Amino acid sequence: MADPMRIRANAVGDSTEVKVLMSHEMETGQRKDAQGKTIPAWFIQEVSVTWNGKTVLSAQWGPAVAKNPFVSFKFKGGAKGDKITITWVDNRGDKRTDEATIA
Amino acid sequence: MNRERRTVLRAGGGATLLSLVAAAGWLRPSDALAADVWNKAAFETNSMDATMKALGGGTPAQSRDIAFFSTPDIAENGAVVPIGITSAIPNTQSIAILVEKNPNMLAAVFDLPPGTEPSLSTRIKMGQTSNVYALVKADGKYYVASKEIKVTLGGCGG
Amino acid sequence: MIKAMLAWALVCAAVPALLGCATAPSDAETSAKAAQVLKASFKARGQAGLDRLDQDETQKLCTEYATKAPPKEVADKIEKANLATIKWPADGKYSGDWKNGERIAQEGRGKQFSDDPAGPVGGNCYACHQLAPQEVSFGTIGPSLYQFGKTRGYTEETRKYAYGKIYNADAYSACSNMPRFGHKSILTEAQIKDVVALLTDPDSPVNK
Amino acid sequence: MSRFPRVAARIAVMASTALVAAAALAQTSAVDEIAKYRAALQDGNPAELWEARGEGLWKAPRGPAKVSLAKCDLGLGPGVVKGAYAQLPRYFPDADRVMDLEARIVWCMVKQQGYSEADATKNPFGAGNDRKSDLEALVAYVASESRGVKMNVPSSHPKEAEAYRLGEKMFFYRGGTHDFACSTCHGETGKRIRLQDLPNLATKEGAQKAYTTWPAYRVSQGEVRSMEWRLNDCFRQQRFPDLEYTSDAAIALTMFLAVNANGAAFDAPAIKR
Repeated sequence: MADPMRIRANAVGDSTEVKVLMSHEMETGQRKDAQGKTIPAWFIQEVSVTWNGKTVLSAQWGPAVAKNPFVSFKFKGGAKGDKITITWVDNRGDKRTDEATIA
Repeated sequence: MNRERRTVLRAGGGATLLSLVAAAGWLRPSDALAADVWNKAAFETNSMDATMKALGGGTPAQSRDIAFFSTPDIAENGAVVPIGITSAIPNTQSIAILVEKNPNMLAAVFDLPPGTEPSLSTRIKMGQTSNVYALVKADGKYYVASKEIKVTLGGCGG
Repeated sequence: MIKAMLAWALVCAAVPALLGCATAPSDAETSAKAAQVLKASFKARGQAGLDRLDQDETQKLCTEYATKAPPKEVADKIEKANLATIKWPADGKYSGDWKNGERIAQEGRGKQFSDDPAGPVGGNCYACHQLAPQEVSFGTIGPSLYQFGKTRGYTEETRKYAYGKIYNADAYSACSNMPRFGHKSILTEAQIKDVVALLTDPDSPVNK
Repeated sequence: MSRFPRVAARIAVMASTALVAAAALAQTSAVDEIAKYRAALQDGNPAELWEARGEGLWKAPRGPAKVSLAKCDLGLGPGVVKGAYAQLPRYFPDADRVMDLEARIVWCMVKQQGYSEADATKNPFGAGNDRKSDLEALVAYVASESRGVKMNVPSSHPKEAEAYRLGEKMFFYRGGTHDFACSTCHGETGKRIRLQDLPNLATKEGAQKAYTTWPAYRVSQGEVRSMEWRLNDCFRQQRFPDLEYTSDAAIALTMFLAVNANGAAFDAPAIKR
């Protein structure tokens, strides 16, 4: 199973800044292993960020997003103690959801 | 529900992965939800025209209201290239990143619901020196800005 | 570990007791032990055998004088010995194809334990030198070689010097940082000629 | 014409307009842009993922003895992780040996968790998802607990002093097919390989800058790399054979660098090319 995400959510004025790191290979499907066999593509396809159940960001990714992906963005609202929930799903159907509290 | 799911990108947000998972609480990851929503066609193109077609838009207009930030002119390693994009276009609904010379142009699409700032940063891979496009959808129309990023060799080279 | 400690004991036993091995070891003793510990700390892998840790005379002297310039007589000795190793091209031609030379100058692989022994071997010149001005990613351990031929003249003498220098840099400058590409069989004669062309051909981007 | 290399073709086209001044200008801006690239990476360091996993591994009961590393003494007392990395390598009387962090973790895994030496060291350097290295994660965690702490590596014990002296000698040892020593690249100030700045590790300033930023997440590899890896890979590029994990030479060289770095605030795991 994939390692947990590292999520930082900080209240800045009337907004919340979210920074997330995800543990994922993001394999392109274009590389070959030592034996010359193509390493199959394996990458996160969808990401969703919610704040108190409301979606604040959703994304679709291809394999050109860098390994161990990083995203930083801001949304209006959010108070210290509110919950941020982030979910990703990859092309194998593996999924991971993690939560953080706005600081 | 199904129709809404498939048009998530074209609609520029609205239905989302998590709300769908929540609505259909019985769904499990093995149900391959992602494959159903993910815009496969858009991620398999290798020209701007084809990508725009797959995204459901026309030729984007060049815009000076889209800016790159924290994005270097030269990347020391193509495996990780930081990209920051800000849109000053009113009602920005989504921001996409495209790399002209990657095997497939589209790297990522971010849908921004109202209330989310039209500004974000992430990291992409680049196979070689190339133009990178920031494609913005606002009020249903597409706009674009581009920047060349050189990919160099650092270190001992072996 | 055990091997290293044994070596230490031998080194100590070999010097007079009044020098006091029990207290501070001499510089030479420390050097000898460092070499022993080093050899006990590696394992052979791929094409890199443990013999790569065995120093030849030049490596030994240049290690000894690593932090201070070697005295003139030592430097002369090193240069003379290395000059004698240079095998000049039998056909008398020092220069080849600059385009191929550019590829060799860019190629960083070769001779590492991770490299395919049948794979490409390069000179990796750009790691340390500026050459063609179009390549902005170049190192500065060695001097800039931009306009090498243009400033030195497109003469036979310039080409011969470049060939010899690439073949065995220690023949011209004792304890140079530059590998002895010919002497150590890193590059072939043909490859060295191609790099000479990159430096000395009037058509090479290095001389534009 | 069919053999005309691509690189050469590109250069031939571009060559006509090149001038010395233009080349110099391009170089300055390239260096500035690389600095921008590095700065942009600082914002989110995936090493955090390793630190978190390492903390979990440190605290979890593991090995045949099913105990955690909570009693592992890294030099500041059993279980003290905070600040420990800033005082390593050091002499450990129980092992009668100077140890770096990796050697000490392995020692604890063997003596306390009951692993065999071979099991404890079988995967020192990770390679992707299928071969994650527990040791690199543990190192990332322990090192992160010294962030901001001043480097204060001891050299008062005779074996510590000896390790430093041997490490210094090894630093200047020339060998291999290319006559390289560590000092070939890291013995002069202000030099570069390609666009990569080379710290002069024989000086206090250079050693401080370099040592306090390892371990690091290497974007070229997508992995967190430890000082043991750094040394192993330097020797690979020196065309030497394979430096053995936690060997006496690895520890002596680490001692040389760490003591030279004393006085600087530790700031790793970092993120690097």
